[in-house]
Amino acid sequence: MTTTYRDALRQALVDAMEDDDSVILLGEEVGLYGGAYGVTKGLLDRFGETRVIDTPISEPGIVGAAIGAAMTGLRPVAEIMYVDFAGLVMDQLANQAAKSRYMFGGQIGVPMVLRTQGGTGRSAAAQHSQSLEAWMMHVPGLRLAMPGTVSDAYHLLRDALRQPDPVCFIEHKGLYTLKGEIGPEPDAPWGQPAIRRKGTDLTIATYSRMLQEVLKAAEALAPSVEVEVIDLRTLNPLEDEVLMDSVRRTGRCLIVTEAVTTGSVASEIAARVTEQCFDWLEEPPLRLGGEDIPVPVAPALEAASIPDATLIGETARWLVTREAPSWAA
Amino acid sequence: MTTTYRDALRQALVDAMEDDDSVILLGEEVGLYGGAYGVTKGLLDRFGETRVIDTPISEPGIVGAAIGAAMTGLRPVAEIMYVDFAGLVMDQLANQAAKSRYMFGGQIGVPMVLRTQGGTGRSAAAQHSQSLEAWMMHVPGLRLAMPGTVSDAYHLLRDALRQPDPVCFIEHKGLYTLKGEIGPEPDAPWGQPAIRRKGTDLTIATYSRMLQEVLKAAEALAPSVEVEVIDLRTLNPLEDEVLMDSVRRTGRCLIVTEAVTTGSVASEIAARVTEQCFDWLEEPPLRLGGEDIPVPVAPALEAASIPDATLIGETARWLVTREAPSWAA
Amino acid sequence: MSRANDAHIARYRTMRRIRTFEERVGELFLKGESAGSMLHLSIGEEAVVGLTDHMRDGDTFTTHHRGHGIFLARGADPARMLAEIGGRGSGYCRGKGGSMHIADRGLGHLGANAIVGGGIPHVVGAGISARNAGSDAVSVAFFGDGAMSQGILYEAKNMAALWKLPVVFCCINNQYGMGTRVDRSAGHRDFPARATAFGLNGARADGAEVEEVFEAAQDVMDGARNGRAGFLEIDAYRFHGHARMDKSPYRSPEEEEEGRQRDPLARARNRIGDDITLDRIDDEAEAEMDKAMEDAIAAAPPDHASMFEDVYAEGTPPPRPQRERLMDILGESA
Amino acid sequence: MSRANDAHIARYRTMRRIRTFEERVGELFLKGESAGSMLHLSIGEEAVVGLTDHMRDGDTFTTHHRGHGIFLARGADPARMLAEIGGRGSGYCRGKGGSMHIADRGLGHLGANAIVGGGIPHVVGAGISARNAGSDAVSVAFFGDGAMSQGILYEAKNMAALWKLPVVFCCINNQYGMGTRVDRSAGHRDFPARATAFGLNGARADGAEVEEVFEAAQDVMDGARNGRAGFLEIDAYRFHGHARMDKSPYRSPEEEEEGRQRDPLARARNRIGDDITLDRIDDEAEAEMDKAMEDAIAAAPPDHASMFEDVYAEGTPPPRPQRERLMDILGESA
Ligand SMILES: Cc1ncc(C[n+]2csc(CCOP(=O)(O)OP(=O)(O)O)c2C)c(N)n1
Ligand SMILES: Cc1ncc(C[n+]2csc(CCOP(=O)(O)OP(=O)(O)O)c2C)c(N)n1
Ligand SMILES: [Mg+2]
Ligand SMILES: [Mg+2]
Repeated sequence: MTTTYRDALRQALVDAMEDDDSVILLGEEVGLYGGAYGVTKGLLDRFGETRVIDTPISEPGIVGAAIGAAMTGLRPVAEIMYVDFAGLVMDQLANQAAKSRYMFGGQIGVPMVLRTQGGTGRSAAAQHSQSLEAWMMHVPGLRLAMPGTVSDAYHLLRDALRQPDPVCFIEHKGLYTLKGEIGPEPDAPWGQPAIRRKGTDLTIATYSRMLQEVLKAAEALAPSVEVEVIDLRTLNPLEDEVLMDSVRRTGRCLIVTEAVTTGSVASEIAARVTEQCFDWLEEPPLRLGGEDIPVPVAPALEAASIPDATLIGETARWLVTREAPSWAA
Repeated sequence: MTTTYRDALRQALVDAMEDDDSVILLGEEVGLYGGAYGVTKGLLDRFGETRVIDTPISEPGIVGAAIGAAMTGLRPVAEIMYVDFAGLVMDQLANQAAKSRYMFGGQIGVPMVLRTQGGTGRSAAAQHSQSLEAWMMHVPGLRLAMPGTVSDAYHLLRDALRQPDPVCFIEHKGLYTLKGEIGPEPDAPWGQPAIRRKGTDLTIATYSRMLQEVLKAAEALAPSVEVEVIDLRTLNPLEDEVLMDSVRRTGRCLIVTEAVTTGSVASEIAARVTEQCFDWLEEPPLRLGGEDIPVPVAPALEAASIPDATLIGETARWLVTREAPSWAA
Repeated sequence: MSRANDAHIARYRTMRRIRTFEERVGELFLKGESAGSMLHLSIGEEAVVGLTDHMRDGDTFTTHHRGHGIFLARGADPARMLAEIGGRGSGYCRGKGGSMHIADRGLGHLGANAIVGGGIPHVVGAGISARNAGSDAVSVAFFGDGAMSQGILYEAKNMAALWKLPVVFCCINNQYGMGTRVDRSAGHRDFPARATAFGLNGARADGAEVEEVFEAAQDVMDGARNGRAGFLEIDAYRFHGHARMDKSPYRSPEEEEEGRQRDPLARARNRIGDDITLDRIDDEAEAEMDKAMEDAIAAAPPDHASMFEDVYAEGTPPPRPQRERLMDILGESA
Repeated sequence: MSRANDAHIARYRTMRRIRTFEERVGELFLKGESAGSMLHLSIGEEAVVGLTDHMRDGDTFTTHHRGHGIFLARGADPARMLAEIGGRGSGYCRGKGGSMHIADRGLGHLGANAIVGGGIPHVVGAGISARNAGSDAVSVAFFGDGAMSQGILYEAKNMAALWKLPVVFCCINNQYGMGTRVDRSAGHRDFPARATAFGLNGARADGAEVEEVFEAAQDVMDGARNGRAGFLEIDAYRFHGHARMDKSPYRSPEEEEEGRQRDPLARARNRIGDDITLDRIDDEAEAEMDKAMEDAIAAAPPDHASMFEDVYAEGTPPPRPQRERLMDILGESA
């Protein structure tokens, strides 16, 4: 049955909450309002005020409360409305949630999920359009999932809600209306990338909304260039053998992210691919990401500040065929 | 004249404050106490309470106040005692200080310096031993300097205090007692790496305290392996031609950082080196960094969790000669 | 006409201009000419003019995401504002900031902020600047009731009181943070007590009555100018939804109706009573804002190249566009 | 002997054990057997026992970096504590956390914290857990006067009051945050007012008198058990430097002398008056802590391999040691 990314997320929450009484939601507008992007609509009515908790606008407090709840037997899903507010909660996330198990010698786990969303596409300007997953990926102890398909919206969230350790779960504001099916099983086990398209000439690694742009580009390039598309799905854990195998087959790798390129997940993936596939590479693993600028509000500039299917396609072709796009002539 | 990293920093503050009345300091214990690591000792007496401001323990407030002061004509040096508290101030740093000029169309700059220190070496455990520069490097608009020598402690801080844009200036707790000379001129212009040692077999890129370990390793390896040591000094701006030239000469690159390896500055540098030097590379650019774990308190474990001259030397030799160290046999 | 009346009429005019301006912002959105839908109208909150009327040249301020009215009251050009809200190159921020990030250093506006509470501590720094410069400038942070739950507010209030800074914290309590009514976000509804507990001069005024706000603000602003940091809550009602897409299903029509009775503009009009003058003011406001609207809509979007400007100060190298990086890498080894 | 006296003596015993324990921690450092010098002694703050004596099995708590005494009062094993402080494998946290990150889930200790204020909001979550489980457990956050300047405290207090949670915030005001005396960090010195303004039950007690703390805490803890979140300030004095290396040059010997007159242990002893019993208690405490010290010093440092454990839960793959990664890369292409 066709559904949307938004509804798949809601379904995952509902199913988890039905299965496990200890799952609670807390965050700004998750209850009465139904979530800033409508993901939690109806859940307050269904599960009541003790399990769906509208909070004041206190991001550090929300994450801190979720940590304490997780330490004492609940399995909270804390929502931070925009990943852009990560700067308010990184202490609770990185110093508290992620490190508690370790600092306390394994005694105290923090099985919580931090749901949030990021990315561009709504002219929401520099403080509401970021992709900050690189900050989280740099924190040992913190799991990190970024679904790029409807089925993963469901399955990765279910998986996240079974983890014994804190998971940062980042949705994309541009995907909520994406249509698709929820598969009966996840497309890959938790921690493993999924091959979204087979190809022989080039491997493109990506995740979240960029997956959709990459797939568009890949379709447009075929059959002259056959791209293998790898959806990373989770950035921690990230068992990257699927990716490495692919690169060893194709000899070329492009990594596409929406985040500002410098210091991004694309840089991490490029470094790993080079380390592990050096002898197989025809070309350097190449990063295609957001420009190294804050996101401007003007719609045309916003769109131009991140990759799209056209730029991805041009770059992919260039990398494989050495035909430069017109603007590079 | 021989001095220390700590005294060089203090000298830079004194000279800047003498030259420019608008320079003020604010932070926890910067006044009466003289700084948690003694950097600001004596400055309260010298410059008075309006220019050396002891603050409550309010990190977001401190950075926020510095931003407002910078917007209105002062040139504040805000101190955050440990970079580990970055998680409390990333919103002010990344969403406010770094983005103001851009969001406001160039009208409002934020010429402030955030002084802080990081790294291991004092058994200070997981919340007081981190190296989080990768978070800052991922923020457009934010300058980032990390001195690894006594002379740079002075000159980079002076340079930072001349920048029109916010600078995150990260010292290393293990370097405060380092002895050296303050050169009459900076070893390189702001934004450019310095070649700390010439070599032909391998380029090692590093910064901050790891520079000292790398230099030790390089000396020990010579003359059988001649390492070129590049000190990156500033991570934003980072004009990396010096590094790329070096790698093109040596054909090999090792990047050494103290931070957790995944998602680190080492990953960024490795990605860039591969993109720009691919045809010259004999081996993949290799990262050597902190283990992907929180820093444990037990002294032996803490030391084992980050690279030292021995590991750097072994890895460098391995990369150049293909002689594996004993533990890899 | 008495001087008092002149002042009342002047405040009416400012409030009317705000009201009409915000109506135009709504239209800009409906015409598809705004940059996005994150537009937060300050209709119902115009009595803030009772505070801004105490501000002077040289005073500075920061606002939250619902700050159009405050900025207008401090002298903003509505055409440049609308252009910015429309993401045009001629806007206050070259089309980079939009509604939530509008500023004018010249008018003392240090920036609107899309992070709830994000701009609050900046006034502490502005207060240090004023103190160190020996000026009598005050810096005012404007924010909503939602920001009463952000920890940074308390850090800033404590610093301002501790250092006796010329700083005012102005909470425009419109009863809602998005869909959350203030009784669902505040454990206790006495906001001035949350200021006096830190040593500030804490006050509250009825936001339906601009003259009441004016009187309460007098003491708070005077105190601040003399180094006694202050706090003023303006008790108002958010007439419309949170942002342009929000129809406020979480509150009852009855409540809305009641809230809208607390209209500072209508009350000021009634109090002044001089319909001829006020009608003329209304007409002028309409004409002014229509013109601003036309100008904004006619304005061009920003140049593509401007995207890389203003990340860093002029005279320092801009960020390298990605296409140039790709050309370096892929061009070279061709 | 009266029951009241029994309780008084029991509290004396706990305070004495804390005092002696902390003295041993200082010695551990001097012997070079502690993991680092970030050791914060709670000498002078023992009257916190007046609050912990109201806690029960099932109650939970978080502490700041100066929490040894609180943990001991809640039943900690001093040998395992000293082992942890010494970075030994047999410590409470396998030698990973040390003095500032000690915890015991079994005793309800959700963790000491080296981030000022960092552990405070966790009690809100513990309060939600208790409420949802229908238990009568209370969760207590212990922190210093320095944390009164951290915004997160106000966020947590507001939530606790708003949701009527069984939560207590206990500020151990030892007059200093490092070198900053509280009058240099607080704009206004009425901390309970910063709680009542948010709707909490706010109280204050003289930390020189453990029985006074006990009485004040009764009301606060009882209230919390019935869903009225509370706040208690314990007014004490930090006898020693901030951490082991700090000689407190920023305060006068006279002030220190006066502060040390406010010794809860000495005062309790005087009040009880039964020197024979108390001497025996003192001796027992010495013997207990000497033994703990011996055990801790004899304990082995953690295994190297344990470094990679506990980053993630057992049963999930641990982080890959860097040497393995290097072997993969450099081993392969040899
Ligand atoms: C730190 C942060 N949290 C959440 C949001 C999302 N958000 C934007 S406005 C808003 C409500 C703010 O309410 P209030 O402060 O009362 O201002 P109002 O909109 O009523 O003027 C929220 C939750 C945000 N922008 N920043
Ligand atoms: C967020 C944060 N800021 C600063 C520090 C450094 N620091 C550690 S303890 C301390 C003083 C804390 O004072 P207080 O809360 O009164 O506790 P006390 O040490 O007096 O028990 C400071 C500033 C820290 N650990 N965390
Ligand atoms: Mg509001
Ligand atoms: Mg204290």
